[in-house]
Amino acid sequence: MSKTNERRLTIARAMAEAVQQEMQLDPSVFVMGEDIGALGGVYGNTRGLLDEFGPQRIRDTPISETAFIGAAVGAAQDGMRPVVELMFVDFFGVCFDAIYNLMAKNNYFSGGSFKVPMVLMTSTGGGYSDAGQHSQCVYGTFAHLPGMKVVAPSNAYDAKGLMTAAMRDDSPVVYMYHKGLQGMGWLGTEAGATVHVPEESYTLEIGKAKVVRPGKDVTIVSLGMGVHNALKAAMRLEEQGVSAEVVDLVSLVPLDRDTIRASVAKTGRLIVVDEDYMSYGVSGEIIASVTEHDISVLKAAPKRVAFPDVPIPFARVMEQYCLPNPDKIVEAWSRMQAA
Amino acid sequence: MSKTNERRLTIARAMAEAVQQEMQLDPSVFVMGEDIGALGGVYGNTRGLLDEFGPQRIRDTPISETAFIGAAVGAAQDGMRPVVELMFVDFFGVCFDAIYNLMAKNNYFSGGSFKVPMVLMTSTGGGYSDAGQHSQCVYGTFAHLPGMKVVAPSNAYDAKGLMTAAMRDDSPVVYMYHKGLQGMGWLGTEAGATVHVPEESYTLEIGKAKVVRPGKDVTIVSLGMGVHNALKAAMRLEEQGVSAEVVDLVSLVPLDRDTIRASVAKTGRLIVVDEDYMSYGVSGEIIASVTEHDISVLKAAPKRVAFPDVPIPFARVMEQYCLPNPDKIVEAWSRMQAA
Amino acid sequence: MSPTRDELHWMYRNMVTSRSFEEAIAKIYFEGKTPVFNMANGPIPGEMHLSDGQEPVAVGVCAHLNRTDVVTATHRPHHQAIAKGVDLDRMAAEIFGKSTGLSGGRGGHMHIFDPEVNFACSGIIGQGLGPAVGAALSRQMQDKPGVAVAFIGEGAVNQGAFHEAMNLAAVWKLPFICVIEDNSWGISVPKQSSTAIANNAERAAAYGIPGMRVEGNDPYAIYDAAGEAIARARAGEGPSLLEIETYRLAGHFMGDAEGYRPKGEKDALQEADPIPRMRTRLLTDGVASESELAAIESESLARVEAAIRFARDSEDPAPEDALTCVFAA
Amino acid sequence: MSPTRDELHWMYRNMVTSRSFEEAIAKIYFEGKTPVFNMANGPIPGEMHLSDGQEPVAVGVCAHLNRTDVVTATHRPHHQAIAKGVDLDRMAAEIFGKSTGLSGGRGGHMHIFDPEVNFACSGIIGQGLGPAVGAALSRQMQDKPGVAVAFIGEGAVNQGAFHEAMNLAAVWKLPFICVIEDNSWGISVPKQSSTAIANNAERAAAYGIPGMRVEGNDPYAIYDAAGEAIARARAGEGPSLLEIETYRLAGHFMGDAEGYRPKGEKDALQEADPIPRMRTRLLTDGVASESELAAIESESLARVEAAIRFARDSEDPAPEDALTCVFAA
Ligand SMILES: Cc1ncc(C[n+]2csc(CCOP(=O)(O)OP(=O)(O)O)c2C)c(N)n1
Ligand SMILES: Cc1ncc(C[n+]2csc(CCOP(=O)(O)OP(=O)(O)O)c2C)c(N)n1
Ligand SMILES: [Mg+2]
Ligand SMILES: [Mg+2]
Repeated sequence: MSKTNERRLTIARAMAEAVQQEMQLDPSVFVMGEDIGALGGVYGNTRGLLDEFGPQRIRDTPISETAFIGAAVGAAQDGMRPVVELMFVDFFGVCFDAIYNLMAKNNYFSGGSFKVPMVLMTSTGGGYSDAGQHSQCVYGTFAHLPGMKVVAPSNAYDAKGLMTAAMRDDSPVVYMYHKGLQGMGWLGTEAGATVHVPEESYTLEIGKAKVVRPGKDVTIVSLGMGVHNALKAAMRLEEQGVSAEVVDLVSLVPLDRDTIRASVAKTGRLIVVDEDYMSYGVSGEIIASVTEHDISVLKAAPKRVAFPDVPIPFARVMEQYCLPNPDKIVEAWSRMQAA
Repeated sequence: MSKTNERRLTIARAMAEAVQQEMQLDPSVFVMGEDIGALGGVYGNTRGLLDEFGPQRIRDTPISETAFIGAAVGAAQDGMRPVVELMFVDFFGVCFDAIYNLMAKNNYFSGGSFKVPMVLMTSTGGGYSDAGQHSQCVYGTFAHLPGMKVVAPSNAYDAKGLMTAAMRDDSPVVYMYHKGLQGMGWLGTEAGATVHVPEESYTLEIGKAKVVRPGKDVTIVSLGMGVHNALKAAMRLEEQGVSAEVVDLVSLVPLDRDTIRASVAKTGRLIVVDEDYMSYGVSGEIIASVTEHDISVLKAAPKRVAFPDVPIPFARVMEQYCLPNPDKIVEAWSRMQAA
Repeated sequence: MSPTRDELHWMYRNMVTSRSFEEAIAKIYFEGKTPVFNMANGPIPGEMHLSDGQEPVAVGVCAHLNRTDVVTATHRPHHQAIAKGVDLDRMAAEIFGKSTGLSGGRGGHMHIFDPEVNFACSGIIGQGLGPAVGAALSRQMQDKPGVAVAFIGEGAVNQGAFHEAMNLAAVWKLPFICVIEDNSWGISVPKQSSTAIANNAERAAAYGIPGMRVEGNDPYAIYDAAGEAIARARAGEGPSLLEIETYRLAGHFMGDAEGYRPKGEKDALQEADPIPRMRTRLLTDGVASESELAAIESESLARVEAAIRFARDSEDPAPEDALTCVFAA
Repeated sequence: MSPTRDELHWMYRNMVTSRSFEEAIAKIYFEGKTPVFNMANGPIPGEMHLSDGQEPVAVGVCAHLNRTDVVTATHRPHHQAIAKGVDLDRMAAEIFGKSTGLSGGRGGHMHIFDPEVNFACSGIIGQGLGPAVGAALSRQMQDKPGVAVAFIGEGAVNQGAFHEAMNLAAVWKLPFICVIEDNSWGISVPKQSSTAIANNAERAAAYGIPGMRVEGNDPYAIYDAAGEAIARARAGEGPSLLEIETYRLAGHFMGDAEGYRPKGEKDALQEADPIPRMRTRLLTDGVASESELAAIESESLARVEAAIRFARDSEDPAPEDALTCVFAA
């Protein structure tokens, strides 16, 4: 299936390439985090950068997230453009003040006189039995608190464009990459995430959702790994003669409500797929965004396929039972028909 | 208006009384936090306890939230029943790992063999110009993450019953009290929060919402301070001949979806009032909980009156512009009619 | 290193300006809050943390700083802001929540941000440390001049951020100084019941850096100690830790009944007020004449009055401007 | 304080059991993960952090503990769990994610919880400290016997939680011991580039408590130092800090290519393997005979094999049981 001139990269490589190209262009960009130097990032997204840029600009840190994320805020306010890594998003609790009370708010607190141009990149997601402190998405947690842009790529093309856009953005951007899409040797990777990536630098507009599959009977909205589940479900639904449109949110903040609403206005039905916990998160927000706008377009009650409100269990059978998957999406469609 | 035999207490006093009575009964209950001893709590909810129980059981802590909330987890696992205070909920970022990765999850991680019977009490809310790091609610943040019960009283009667229930619960409970309802001398207090409180100990069931005003044309769902705004709006709507039912959630986790759905099934219309940030929070969840269940009952698109997605500004005119209030609720009703 | 005559005049001037400013704020703070005190009312609503008595720390340290140096401050930032040269008019306006305020009224008194003099705050205990370390890193990486100073209270030293920031600054040998204002209270909790050792300067050894404690709330001694630490940082020799004994003459915040204070403490503190003490010493040492001091005092007062007038006369922000400045323009 | 003959046998037995257990786990871990290594596959999916080489710390410390004492461990907990007496069958079953596991498969290898011996874990760096301090507080308040030990890595010392927990334990004089396993690596980051001082035991002075560093990964020396610290805690004299030099013979987690290690380090470490070293010394000192040691070794192996068999033979949990145990029953 691969075409000539195709340059298929994993998300990990696409991220590293974006950072590499931006660091070549802009001396104020640098990277900080745990194991991002010699190791190249646990999830491979800084591989090769230490060799090219050296330990001044590719800085391994102590296990001191409060200090080094706080330091990124201070450096960003002083003219630098730090890219800082929180190894697993699950660790946000040890350093969240630096994130949501400083990084997110200093632009506002200063009336815009201090800018905080930094990227916080962090890995999300489970599916490989890493249990309840290493498998979460907590998309909703980050998207709920104002002042941070929040993006989550589903494939390498978007990953590169979003990373470049994030580094060039004068506002803080949280960049959430899903481990199961990353293309690490030691972790299975969803094949659909590894796609053609142009060599030259480019940006993707932050705040725009993408219709990644057109359809007319139901809109399936998701992000990150969920997009691939949605696409697989859409193929299965197609076999049943159902035409599903799939919307990849790409960005949670700003949230592209127009694209979602336009899609549901067309299809009349909505399923939201989210690997984050179900309640008080992304799935609720998407449904509310549609229904508060116009309920007349809906032909059926919207449905959600999300992680139940339980910590993420270790045992594979339990974790897989909880995770969204194409079956559950198809089943949500069936429940919709039954209602 | 006050009747004989009425015992009107502020929420602060009701909370302190609940703790006092439980401490008399149960030697494993103790209180830890900043300024909860000699000062009696910045928000008055431990006033008088130091005198009665002494500094062993009423412990002022260093400004080390990670350590002392983590310590509460360890003490709870070792047979104690700590009540621990996070002075302002806005400070959760310095200690959230102890909260959502330990307190919330150790019951699960241990398959139930370790119980974590503790109460985390914390003040929420703004309206008095304390700016963006001292005025937040972040209800959605706490309610989103599994493993914690989350309650928020709107009046002193509920405050006492919820506190006693929380201390007796074998699961961790987050108890979020709103500063504007607290009845502190130096902060204005919503009059409706100060109500009759029986002297004897009693519990309120955690996980039950209350219909605090019956109506038939629209359901207004809220919690904490928002309930009073909703009640005021309901009176105004009544003048317009509109009968509004007001649901006080009381508990965010577990969320009493049945009561909400039953009310909306009756009224056909839903307005959610929330002082927390609008997106990815409580307001979205309530709307989704209703609409995913059954959209046929809805006569109009649901509406929300919530804090916009901006940090909380200091200047009074700006903060008041952002806060929910009865006018905005009445206006939401009007928009509903216009649609 | 001893302060020059000009420096001493500058220090005294800034102490007096800070005190006058806070006296003015304190008076206005109660406007509209009587007969029933309610923090939400009046021209200056919300919490108000005054620094009366702590001025020596600010001037002793900032005497060695220039505009390009970075300071991060706390919930109690006025004295530091004034000593760092934050625009007084716009700071006053910010405290009043006016459109002409440093942040257009979005921040208020716990969020004083002035990019002209590289001054920022956080109202969360210990959370100014990370940004100060980051600014120091930025200077080191860019080989740009400037040091970064984080002011914190002695209560903040027990916050994890302190430890992480000190270690990071030491490992990377950054031009960073942590200045602890030890007023012996964290709200109502005394230092001895919250801190395992009496002298936080000893904690410097945990990071292999110099630590020094300065007793007596004495601007001269503070000037000396800070001068050494800042010179070290400027010379690329890395961070230092200073703990400075000081006094909080007022309550933790306005409205604080201070019932937790031992009897007599307040009176003793008033006696030890560092401003009259410095005044006396300036005269005794022949460094300033009575008329010079009187001039400094009246100029400072005039400066404060002008700032307050500017704030009072400024417009409220447009309410809907609350929705702007969430992201960079 | 020197270990008795019985204690030495117990220590050796637990070191061997731990090593045998992890060797078994390591082998099984690769089942189903070939030809293409994918962490998600096989009978033991997910991350796996082995403690090979670090056994002396666990046995040297736990030799002084009994069931009622509290231990909190980390992402690398097996050796400590074994030395603390955690049920080996149910721990193995937990690591396999079986219904008979300590937590019915909900926790996995980073979340070993056994209430019978007061053993708990957190996979978040430094976050076992707070709960251990809290358990110590609970014992002090209830006047119940028992001390609490938190094991952490040297990398964790730079986490804010360390500082807060040490200060709190010291201020309240709790029966608490922090044991640092200094294997000189935090994943790929060496101690000297993350920690401002060479010897973390010196950080004890920041809390006014005793600190001691033990070199050489030597179970005898560890036994001595831990004995002193734990006796102090039992006597109500407050907390201590121990830093123990140890070695991580394997990668940070299974699958780690260890490209960050300096050339030759791995070989040198294998030479310094503490188990054969202790074996030799036991023989040389005449504390155990060859046949006694052989018996300990075969019994340990048998014990491990039985545990692995128990785990293998156990049932998977019911998938829908994932939804239970969120709240207390
Ligand atoms: C993380 C955090 N915890 C608690 C508070 C509430 N608080 C505000 S000021 C203060 C006391 C601070 O004491 P110290 O650091 O000594 O400064 P001081 O007020 O004495 O200047 C506390 C506990 C806070 N703002 N942030
Ligand atoms: C707060 C936090 N940050 C980062 C991690 C990721 N992480 C897991 S183990 C580890 C290294 C820990 O080093 P050390 O404390 O020395 O323990 P060791 O692995 O050497 O036993 C890191 C960074 C984590 N689990 N928690
Ligand atoms: Mg203080
Ligand atoms: Mg280590």
